[in-house]
Amino acid sequence: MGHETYFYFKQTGRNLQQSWGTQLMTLFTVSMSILIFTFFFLVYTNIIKAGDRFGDELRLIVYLDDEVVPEMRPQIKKKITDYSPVEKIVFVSRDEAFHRLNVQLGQEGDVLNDLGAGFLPPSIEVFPKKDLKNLTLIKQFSDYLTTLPGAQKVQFGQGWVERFGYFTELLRVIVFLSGGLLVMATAFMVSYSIRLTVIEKEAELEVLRLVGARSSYIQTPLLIEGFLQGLLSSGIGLGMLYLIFLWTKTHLSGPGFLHLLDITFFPPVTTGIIMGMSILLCTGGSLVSIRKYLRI
Amino acid sequence: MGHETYFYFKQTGRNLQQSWGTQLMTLFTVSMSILIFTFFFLVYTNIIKAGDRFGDELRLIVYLDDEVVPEMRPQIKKKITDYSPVEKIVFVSRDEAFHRLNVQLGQEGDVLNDLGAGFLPPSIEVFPKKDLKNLTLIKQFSDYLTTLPGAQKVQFGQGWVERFGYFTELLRVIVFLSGGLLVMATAFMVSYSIRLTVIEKEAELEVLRLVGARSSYIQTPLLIEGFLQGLLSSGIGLGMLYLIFLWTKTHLSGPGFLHLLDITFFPPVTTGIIMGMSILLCTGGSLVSIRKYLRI
Amino acid sequence: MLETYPADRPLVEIVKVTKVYSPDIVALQNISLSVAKGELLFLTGRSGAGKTTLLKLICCVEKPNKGVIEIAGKDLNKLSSPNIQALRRETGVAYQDFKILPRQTVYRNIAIAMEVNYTAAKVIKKRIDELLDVLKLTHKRNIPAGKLSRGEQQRVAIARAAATKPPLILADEPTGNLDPAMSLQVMGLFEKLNEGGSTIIIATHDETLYKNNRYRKVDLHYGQFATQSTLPGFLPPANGNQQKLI
Amino acid sequence: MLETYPADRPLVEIVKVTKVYSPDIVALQNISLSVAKGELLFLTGRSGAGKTTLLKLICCVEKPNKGVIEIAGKDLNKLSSPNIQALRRETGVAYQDFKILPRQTVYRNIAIAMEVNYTAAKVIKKRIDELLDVLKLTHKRNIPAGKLSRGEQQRVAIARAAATKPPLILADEPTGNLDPAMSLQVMGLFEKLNEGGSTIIIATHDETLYKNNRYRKVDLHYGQFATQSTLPGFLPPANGNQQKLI
Ligand SMILES: Nc1ncnc2c1ncn2[C@@H]1O[C@H](COP(=O)(O)OP(=O)(O)OP(=O)(O)O)[C@@H](O)[C@H]1O
Ligand SMILES: Nc1ncnc2c1ncn2[C@@H]1O[C@H](COP(=O)(O)OP(=O)(O)OP(=O)(O)O)[C@@H](O)[C@H]1O
Ligand SMILES: [Mg+2]
Ligand SMILES: [Mg+2]
Repeated sequence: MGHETYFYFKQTGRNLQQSWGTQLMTLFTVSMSILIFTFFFLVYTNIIKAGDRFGDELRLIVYLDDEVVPEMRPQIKKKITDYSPVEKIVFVSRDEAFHRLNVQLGQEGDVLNDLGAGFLPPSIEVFPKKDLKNLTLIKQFSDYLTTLPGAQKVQFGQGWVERFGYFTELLRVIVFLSGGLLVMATAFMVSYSIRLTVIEKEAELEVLRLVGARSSYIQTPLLIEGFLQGLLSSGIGLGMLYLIFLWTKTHLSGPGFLHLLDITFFPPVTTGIIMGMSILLCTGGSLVSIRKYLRI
Repeated sequence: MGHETYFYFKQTGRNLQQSWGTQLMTLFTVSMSILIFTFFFLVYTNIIKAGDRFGDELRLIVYLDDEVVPEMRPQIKKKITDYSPVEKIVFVSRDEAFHRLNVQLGQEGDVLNDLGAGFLPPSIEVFPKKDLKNLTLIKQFSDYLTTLPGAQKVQFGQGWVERFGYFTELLRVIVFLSGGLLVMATAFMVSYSIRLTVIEKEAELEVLRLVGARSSYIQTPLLIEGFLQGLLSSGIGLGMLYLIFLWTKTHLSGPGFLHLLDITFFPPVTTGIIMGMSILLCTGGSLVSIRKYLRI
Repeated sequence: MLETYPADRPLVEIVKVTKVYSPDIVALQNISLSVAKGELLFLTGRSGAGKTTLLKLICCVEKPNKGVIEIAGKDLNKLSSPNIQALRRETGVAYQDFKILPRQTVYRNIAIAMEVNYTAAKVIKKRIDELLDVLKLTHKRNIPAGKLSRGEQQRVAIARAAATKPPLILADEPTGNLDPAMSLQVMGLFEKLNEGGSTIIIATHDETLYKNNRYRKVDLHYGQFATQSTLPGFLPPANGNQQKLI
Repeated sequence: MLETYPADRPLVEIVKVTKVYSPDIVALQNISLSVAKGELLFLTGRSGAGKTTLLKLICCVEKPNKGVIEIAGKDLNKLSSPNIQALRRETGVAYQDFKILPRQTVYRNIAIAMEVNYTAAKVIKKRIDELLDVLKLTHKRNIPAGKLSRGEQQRVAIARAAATKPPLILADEPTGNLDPAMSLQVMGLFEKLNEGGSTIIIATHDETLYKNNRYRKVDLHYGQFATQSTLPGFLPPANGNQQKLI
């Protein structure tokens, strides 16, 4: 069968040589599609991750009449975890509270300097488990916490939770809409370029059919071609995405806002899956499009 | 010439009827391209506008030793505007300052209630002109304001300015990158679909050339076709964009964050320009692609 | 412009024409030929001799590398695009590879040659029905030309060339796929058109077409004339004036 | 499977075949014909009689609506795809519309018929050079087939059909674009292949091909046989065994 293999590779080489214009075009199209697709996938996963991180910062603050003496702490902890398991419980003294307000106000916090610590109440900060995201559940938990001994008032950054929710919602809508449009656009692009390639090959496939070429004789070179195309174009697409990723990271990793997002690239497994999918796409696409020449 | 007009429209009708599959495909492609393009344009203009609005909130706060008596105000105003023309100057008393901090702290502001007004200093708020966006210019202005009589300290929300800058920068990068990718994708899509249409028409154009059809006989039906296609597809694309816009607006116009963005649609002029451009694109594209059949 | 050209001057004048296809295929070499108005001329020669090339030069589909071709006194090299298009509208060409539209009906394939003249639909219909009758294609009138047999397609190509009764007709191997009886029929059509004033050049291998008749025959041999312009006993038809469709 | 089929049985057996093209074009009506192994048969008939349709049925490009076609004793209706492909590799067909690849060289157009058998490059080269010599195309060997004259293209189509010296050859109007001398050359090629054992069916209008020789001729007339199977003085060639290329 070495003989046949020789013919398959000869035919593949001939195809690549004859229609290198179309081949290059298809290569470019598919790699761009993959770039576009993975770009949005990357943006989306990073937004989700950023959402999780913001979620981490959800906490309920129980303002107290007086500082909790260290001996009481285990008892209070138990009372809280009896209702719902939590991530973490932090006891905040008056001094710490003042310090924090100062930081929160930023530069404008200077105005507090005259006042001195001690005017803010002590508090317990409760960080709920991740699954406690629903607003009504949080409210119920908050109501429970009011029943703690010495509790004056319970607060959670309701405004911020909502604000962040809206913000991610908006981003999600933008990413989804543009992602959806792009998936359609790339699907069109790829199917157009496959159609153009098939139109170019049509005459040859017809002749091969008429001179009685075996199905494998027709398919194998196309499979090899599709494999190469999928491999190359996903490589190029992902490579370009990585360059864009690096550029974005270096240009936006200044101080301030960006440590919140801390964007990351796909793990190797995802990269592998993407490459595999595009190889499947290329080989499958070309096979499906020529199936009518394999009939009879 | 009524006779010729009859032939042109007959030919156009025949084209539409014969190749309605391809026509529909091209229509869909072009309207999707226009949808994609205008979608990003809309997102971009709204981000720019949101940026402007945030920019509006830039102000320099001059903290004073004592309240400014009303008689002094014109003199201070003059001193400020001598250096740089400003948008607005607001004098803030101790009471107002306390009230504002309370609002700024939100629910957590409860803790201030025990303190009572009067511990915050009075201030003058200076809203600079829009063109004063550069950080160093703002700093120079701030230094100048320190020299005002009774000025204790000048502040501007430096942290927030930076934070917002980074945020819009990130969004801008995302929008630009995806916009760029999309423009490429749509350009490919449109050129592919025009190529497919021309391949379908090739034989007929060749025969028309051989039987000596006048250039106008070949071009006019294509121009009419292109005009209809451009008109329809931009109409459909913009229509779909408007539906998405309405959906986004109603689904995200809850309380909280979104009033900051307050998204708006294109003004009628822009809509007109977009339609004109796509008509030009469709007619121009098909004429360019068949120019070789008009030679000799 | 062709039909008003005086009948006593050559309609097609080819002077020392050479045609070389890139890179170095000499299809015609220093050819000269003149065809009188109203003449019917046979062009013969072995396969690859250059018959098709010569016809393509006459209808401006190819350009000569050297030499001059004049149609009705006009140098083709110097004609503007609109004039070339006008010339083509007055020249009916039946191509050797037919150049028909496989997806379009037989009717539309023939009509296209008349529509470019903005001919009225009624006139088109009358003429096409006439031609379909002569060429025995009436039952194929509304069938896509791609679904015809090769011989039927060839007749469609001939019908398109003859549709406008043009002053100049070029037929390239018009009977290659036709049986002898149908070939006679086609030859009869050409003779009738010739009597109506059309100048006709037929490139053919079919001896039965050119044997035993009074028409001139020129023989191409590897891009040159084997029998160089032996002026024949050519008689222009009695009514030397042309008929044009519109 | 064709070359091992016994020489004393009909290689092609057509029994009461009807072919109707949609919607209602009856191309063949209740046709029966048997072609002996090693025979050379002429198929004639007017344009549109159904010659091409019959050949297409034999090489499985079209399916009959009614009736049975057996090649080497195998019913075509019951063959699997791989078997049809195998049958086509043993059948050389010169199509009336050539079916050549215009962008590919003459060499590659002919080679394609042998490459599908995984024939070694050296063998391919030797055979092609032989055929190009016989068909006077040696100087066109590396030129894209689309740049040839129609007659040269027709010879390429014939060369491809003959390339593998297949046991069954179908030639559809093989000399329609060839001059008489070249037609004789082509006919000589077919006769040589026939002597080598190939069964050959030639559909043609060209009287010079079938006049004055010993081969059987069947005449199609509107989808039916005009001269129904008048069994001829057919002699199978002396050496009845087939030669296959590989
Ligand atoms: N694909 C098709 N669809 C519909 N009708 C067809 C098709 N192919 C052939 N026909 C019709 O079937 C009849 C027989 O056609 P066929 O091609 O077999 O004739 P033929 O004998 O080869 O003629 P020719 O000598 O002109 O090649 C004709 O009337 C033709 O129009
Ligand atoms: N487009 C082309 N490019 C290169 N060579 C060409 C082209 N067209 C024709 N030739 C060559 O020019 C020569 C003359 O071709 P032409 O088609 O004029 O021959 P012909 O007399 O019409 O032959 P036939 O009887 O086979 O149709 C041939 O050798 C042919 O191969
Ligand atoms: Mg020719
Ligand atoms: Mg036929």
